[in-house]
Amino acid sequence: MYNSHGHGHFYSRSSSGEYGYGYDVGQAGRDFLNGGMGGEKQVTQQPLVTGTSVLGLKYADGIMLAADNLASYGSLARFKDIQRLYPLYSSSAAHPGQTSQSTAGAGVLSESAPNPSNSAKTESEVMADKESKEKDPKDEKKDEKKAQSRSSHTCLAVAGDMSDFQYLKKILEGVVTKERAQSTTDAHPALAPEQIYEYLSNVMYARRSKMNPLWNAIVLGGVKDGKSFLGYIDLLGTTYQAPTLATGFASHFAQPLLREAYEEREAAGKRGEKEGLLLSREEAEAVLDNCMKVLFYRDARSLNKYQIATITDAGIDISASRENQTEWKFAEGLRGYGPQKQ
Amino acid sequence: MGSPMEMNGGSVIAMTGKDCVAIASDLRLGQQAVGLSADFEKVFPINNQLYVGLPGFATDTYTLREHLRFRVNMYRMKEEREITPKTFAHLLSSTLYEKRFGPYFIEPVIAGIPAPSAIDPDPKPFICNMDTIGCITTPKDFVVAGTATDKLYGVAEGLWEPDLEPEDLFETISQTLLAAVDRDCISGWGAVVHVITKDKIITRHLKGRMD
Amino acid sequence: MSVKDPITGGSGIGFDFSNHARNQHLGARMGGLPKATSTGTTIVGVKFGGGDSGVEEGVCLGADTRATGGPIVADKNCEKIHYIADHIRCCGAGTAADTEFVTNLISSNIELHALSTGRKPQVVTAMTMLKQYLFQYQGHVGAYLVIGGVDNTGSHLFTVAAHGSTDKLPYVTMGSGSMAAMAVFESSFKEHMTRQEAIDLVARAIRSGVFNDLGSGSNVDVCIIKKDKTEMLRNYEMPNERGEKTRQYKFRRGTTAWTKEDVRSLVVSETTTPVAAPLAAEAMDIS
Amino acid sequence: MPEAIQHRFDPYSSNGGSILAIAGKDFAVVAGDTRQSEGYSIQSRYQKKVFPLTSKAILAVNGFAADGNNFVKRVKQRLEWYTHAHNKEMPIKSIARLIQTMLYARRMFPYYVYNVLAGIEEDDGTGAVYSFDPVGSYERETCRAAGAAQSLLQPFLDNQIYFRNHTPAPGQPPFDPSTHPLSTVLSILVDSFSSATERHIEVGDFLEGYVILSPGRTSDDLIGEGVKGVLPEGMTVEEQDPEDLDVQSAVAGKGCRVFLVRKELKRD
Amino acid sequence: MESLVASLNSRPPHLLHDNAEENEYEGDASLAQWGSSGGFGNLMGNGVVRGMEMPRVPDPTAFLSHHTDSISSNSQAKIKLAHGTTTLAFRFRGGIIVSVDSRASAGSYIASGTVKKVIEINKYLLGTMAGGAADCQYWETYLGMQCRMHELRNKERISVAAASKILANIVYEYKGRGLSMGTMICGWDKTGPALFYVDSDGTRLKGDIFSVGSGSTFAYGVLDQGYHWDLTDEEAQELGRRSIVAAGHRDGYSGNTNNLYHVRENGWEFLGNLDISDLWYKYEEEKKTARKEKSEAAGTGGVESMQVE
Repeated sequence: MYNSHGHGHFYSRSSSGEYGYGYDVGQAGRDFLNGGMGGEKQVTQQPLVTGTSVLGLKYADGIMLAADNLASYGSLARFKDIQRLYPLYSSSAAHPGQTSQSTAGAGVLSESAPNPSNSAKTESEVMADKESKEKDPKDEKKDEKKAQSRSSHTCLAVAGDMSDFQYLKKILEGVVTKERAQSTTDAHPALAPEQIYEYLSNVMYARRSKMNPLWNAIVLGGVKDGKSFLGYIDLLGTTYQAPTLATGFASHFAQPLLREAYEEREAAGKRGEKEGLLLSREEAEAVLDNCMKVLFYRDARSLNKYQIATITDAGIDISASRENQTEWKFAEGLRGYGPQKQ
Repeated sequence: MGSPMEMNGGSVIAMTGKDCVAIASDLRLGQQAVGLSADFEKVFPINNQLYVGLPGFATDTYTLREHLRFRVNMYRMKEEREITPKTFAHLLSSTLYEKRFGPYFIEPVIAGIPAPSAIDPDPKPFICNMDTIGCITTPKDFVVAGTATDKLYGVAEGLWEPDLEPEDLFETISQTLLAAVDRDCISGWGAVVHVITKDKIITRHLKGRMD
Repeated sequence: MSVKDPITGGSGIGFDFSNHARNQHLGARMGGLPKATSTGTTIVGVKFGGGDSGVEEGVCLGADTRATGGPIVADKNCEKIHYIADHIRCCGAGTAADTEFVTNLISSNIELHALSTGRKPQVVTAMTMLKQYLFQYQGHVGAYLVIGGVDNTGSHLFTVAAHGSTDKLPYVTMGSGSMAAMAVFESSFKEHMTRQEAIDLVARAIRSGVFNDLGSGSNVDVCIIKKDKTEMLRNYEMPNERGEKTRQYKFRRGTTAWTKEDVRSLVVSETTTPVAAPLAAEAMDIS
Repeated sequence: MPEAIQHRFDPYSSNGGSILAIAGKDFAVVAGDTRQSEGYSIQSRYQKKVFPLTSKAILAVNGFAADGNNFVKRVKQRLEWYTHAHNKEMPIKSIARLIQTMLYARRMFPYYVYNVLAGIEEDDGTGAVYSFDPVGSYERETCRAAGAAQSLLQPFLDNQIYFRNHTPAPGQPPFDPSTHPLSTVLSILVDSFSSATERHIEVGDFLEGYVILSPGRTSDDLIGEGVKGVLPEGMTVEEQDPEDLDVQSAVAGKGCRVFLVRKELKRD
Repeated sequence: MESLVASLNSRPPHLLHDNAEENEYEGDASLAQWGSSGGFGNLMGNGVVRGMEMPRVPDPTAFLSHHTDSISSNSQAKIKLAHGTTTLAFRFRGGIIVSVDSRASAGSYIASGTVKKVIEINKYLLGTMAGGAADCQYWETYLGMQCRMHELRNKERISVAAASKILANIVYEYKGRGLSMGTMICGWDKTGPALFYVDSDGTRLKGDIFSVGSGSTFAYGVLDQGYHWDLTDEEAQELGRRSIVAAGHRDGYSGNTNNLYHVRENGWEFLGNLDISDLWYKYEEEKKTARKEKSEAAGTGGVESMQVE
């Protein structure tokens, strides 16, 4: 009844290369049938089409998330144009209930058509500039006003089973739609990232408690009224917040780099070498690019084609897919694994 | 009771002080939950200023003690001198590693003061412990072994201070051992402490809990 | 002593399996044998210099200093960079005893080899000896090694895994912190680094393991091997020293109740009574 | 039998760390480290394990973080309902019983959580510590350590708080655990956690917790001028505004004062 | 076997009231939860835990034993519950003596040395605790509520037989689902002193002498040797104490302190909490003195014989 060649959590691959999903469709098909028709509800599952790990980083203007565009089918690199960044909710005083991206639903790249020369980037820079330069006591009232504004933006980066991800999108869109409906008729406070996070963690925990988990690891980033939030949720309902986050494989490879960059920048700020304690937009992006490169080098289920979501007070910006310059030159000089020379 | 290591129970600890070392063990011998004996010493003298503690599987405690007695006597006869703590540690380590794939279930603890020699006229107190297959650890403060290992580490890490005089070291090691074995079902039933200094060895039996 | 090592064929060297049958029986009866103490670890190696850089080529090895038994720290400052020969060193991860003994064994075999050939041993020789030995034991000897050194054929860096497979790369990592360390290498490795650049990179890789991998911790050991000089920088960085405790924990003497005391004095007090001439007394040396 | 279901989804995980609570004559201290880990990975260096429930009761949870957080959430919900129904805070004694029944309701699918509840007893103003096993067996104690490093912490407390195996000096009265001054308790707290950090890989990063003072008790030994050299070095103490405690402040009991204490631990 | 029993159990109690099947957040805000209900707001009238959540797996009992050490002594289980005990109670002319130790262990770690293993159900009834600490505490507390209900309904105290039967019936409802409980219900009713043994299999036995727990064999040894119906109060109390000391001494999972109760016609009396180790040393001293006196009386000059132990 249960597929016997599951390997526990999909994202805890060991570095020894021990990894192997069967991808014979026959077995998968039988599982599907069992789940659908068996007298007992199927409570066991294993992920089939999966996305590898995702990253999140807090920086000066807000949050950045990163995920590559691959959905694997076992060891097969099956779909190479999947967007795993999901701009869930955006509400600002000017345009309530609108995301900077066309809609929240985007699944495949062609639908979302991200625009690299977007306005959000300049907007946020302008805002950041304003904040740093024009701040004087008189502006405190303005700040207060701003705090009451209804700018709130939340974006997800999702690893794990893609069908569960799509189901999650469905239920989250339901929540957001209900929310929007209310906000059109009412002076309704915007959904804060923390609130969406709380909801999502309740959903994930409830599903694990039913022994029927949504097989995902999610990094949720958001900014509300200038306050940024970054949190992690997984299939067990485990939650935690930290200024740098990485799921699965990236928690081993990227998290050390993220922490190092974050802590060094903080230390530099404390020493007074740089202003503020957080990475700038450029610095943060460089760190994420670097992490995605390292992950491409070392994660066999990754792809050198990824996107970065930038969440600021101004909105959510999902970058166009990009790739890193990779370096393989050193390999030319290598011969064999031992005494071999030429 | 997952393994032979928890069959008989028992714990050993050694600590360094100022020009002295102390080694102590509990006295319980059990058959799983049932206490059988309250005078099962796990610490044995190798020579005047060198003691070894052999907690673990009781039958191996005896086997290894006899084996070591043989090896040390042979060493004494061949070399015409006493074995130093460090040499003894390596002798024991290779004895254990020889049985890498069929180990003795013993985690030894060694404590001693080397005799002054021409090379080392003012030798430092020596302690070490090793795992069941002979990997030596030689820290400067304390070593522990046996079924109360976790508890001993926790208390010793809190109570140990550098440069304790023999009488203070006696109090610290005794309090550490008693506190730890009182939280372990299969260690306890009294304890014995040896404090080794340059000119004497003080052995005391502690009044420990008997439950 | 009846059953001898199947590989050496009972020649008296190698492992002694005499307890094996007994232990299997005990394990089956009591539900599981104890797990051998293994160590989470971060060990790394990197090649530097060489090429057209004008920097003398060499190898830089690094290791953390934590040894663990389960979740407990068994040793806060152990040495994981082992001596093989003057110009060859080997970092060990995995089962602590295995790394210790396997490097010792190869070290002495390398010394014998050098004596019998009259040449300075090569790094590949040590590497080959290690892999052949480990392969024989099919992974049961749980040593995961990074071996590096400089011989007259240049600088060399290898990894050896417990099953006997080896790898040759300009930068390598092993142990539970290998991924944290490799992330640093993958993002910052350059060819032909200077000695100091290599040390800095290695220390950074080890720190990455120390602070992100729970199996690794305490201090950073570094070893630099160049053609005619090997520097062992033990505790090159000590970022995790314990601060002062907030209280004194010395006890009042007499706190612990005891029932029985035995004091054995080691001072041999002899009174010498001159029996014959004073000369005889002088000859009686009691030391 | 375990093999038969091994391949199935395991709903539990273990997230390391430890918690500790000590009750005094007219105060209670409860704290935990803030590291959350899984396997050999640190998930977060700063994740709370200690949560104020009312103005005089604080709950520390340890074990599986998801269960812990959800359990705290539900306890808080029940306490809020109680407050609405009775217009008062639930006394700590009753909170303890509530926690028992809530844990036991999951007897067949347990919360993998070790709870330690600390605070001030309503009737006599004494410090109280209640400790629970995962399915709700509980007792009131003077001190309790729980979590990954409980076996390292607890025997040290037995020795330092309970004075186990201590013979009093000749002519001195027997030791009494309830007489420890607050500064001593905080010292022991800090040293026990720095010791556990040394020897347990899952303990570290920060020590964070609360001190609750009985109504009318002086806070001179906790904040102000006189505490320098009395409190552990590097420990910060902040008085908590009941408003910030995320409890039903409208009906918060008068008089109990709550302080947040924090200290850095090693990060390796 | 346990799963077989579970499958024969036609009405698993947790399903009787489980209307929260599709509710993401277990239970709803009923009046019982809003009010106080003595903390037992989630109990149904018949004592079944309302909405007791079961893991949604084919074999919940196997699930429980895989993750906890409550049924099997699964030492690998993550969730360690409190265990280990020696408890005893016996009837004699002067009432009932109840004597217990106070140790709770998880694996070989002594989780607590101060457990109250005698649960004071009401002024006339005591229950003891062996096996799963939570099971005993919870259900015996609940039993106290039921006994009070009986008093209110019937204007008379419940008999020990009836009280013990309530408990037996509750745990029988859960048979095969992993409860672990071995208890003695002790009290004085119209029939005089009454003593019942109830365990989580649903066994309920009336008797004069019971001892339950990992150290019970040692306790029985002392108990049987010293017991007869006509013991004086002092003799009986001392016998109860000595039996627990013997068990605490020999059994690794018992010990720390002894709690002693005496049930008489006018209710139970708590006779104190004494350290088992101190008692052991005291008894050893007494033995030594007695021997000395004996040998002096015999005029042998007091050659100390080898001490046993």
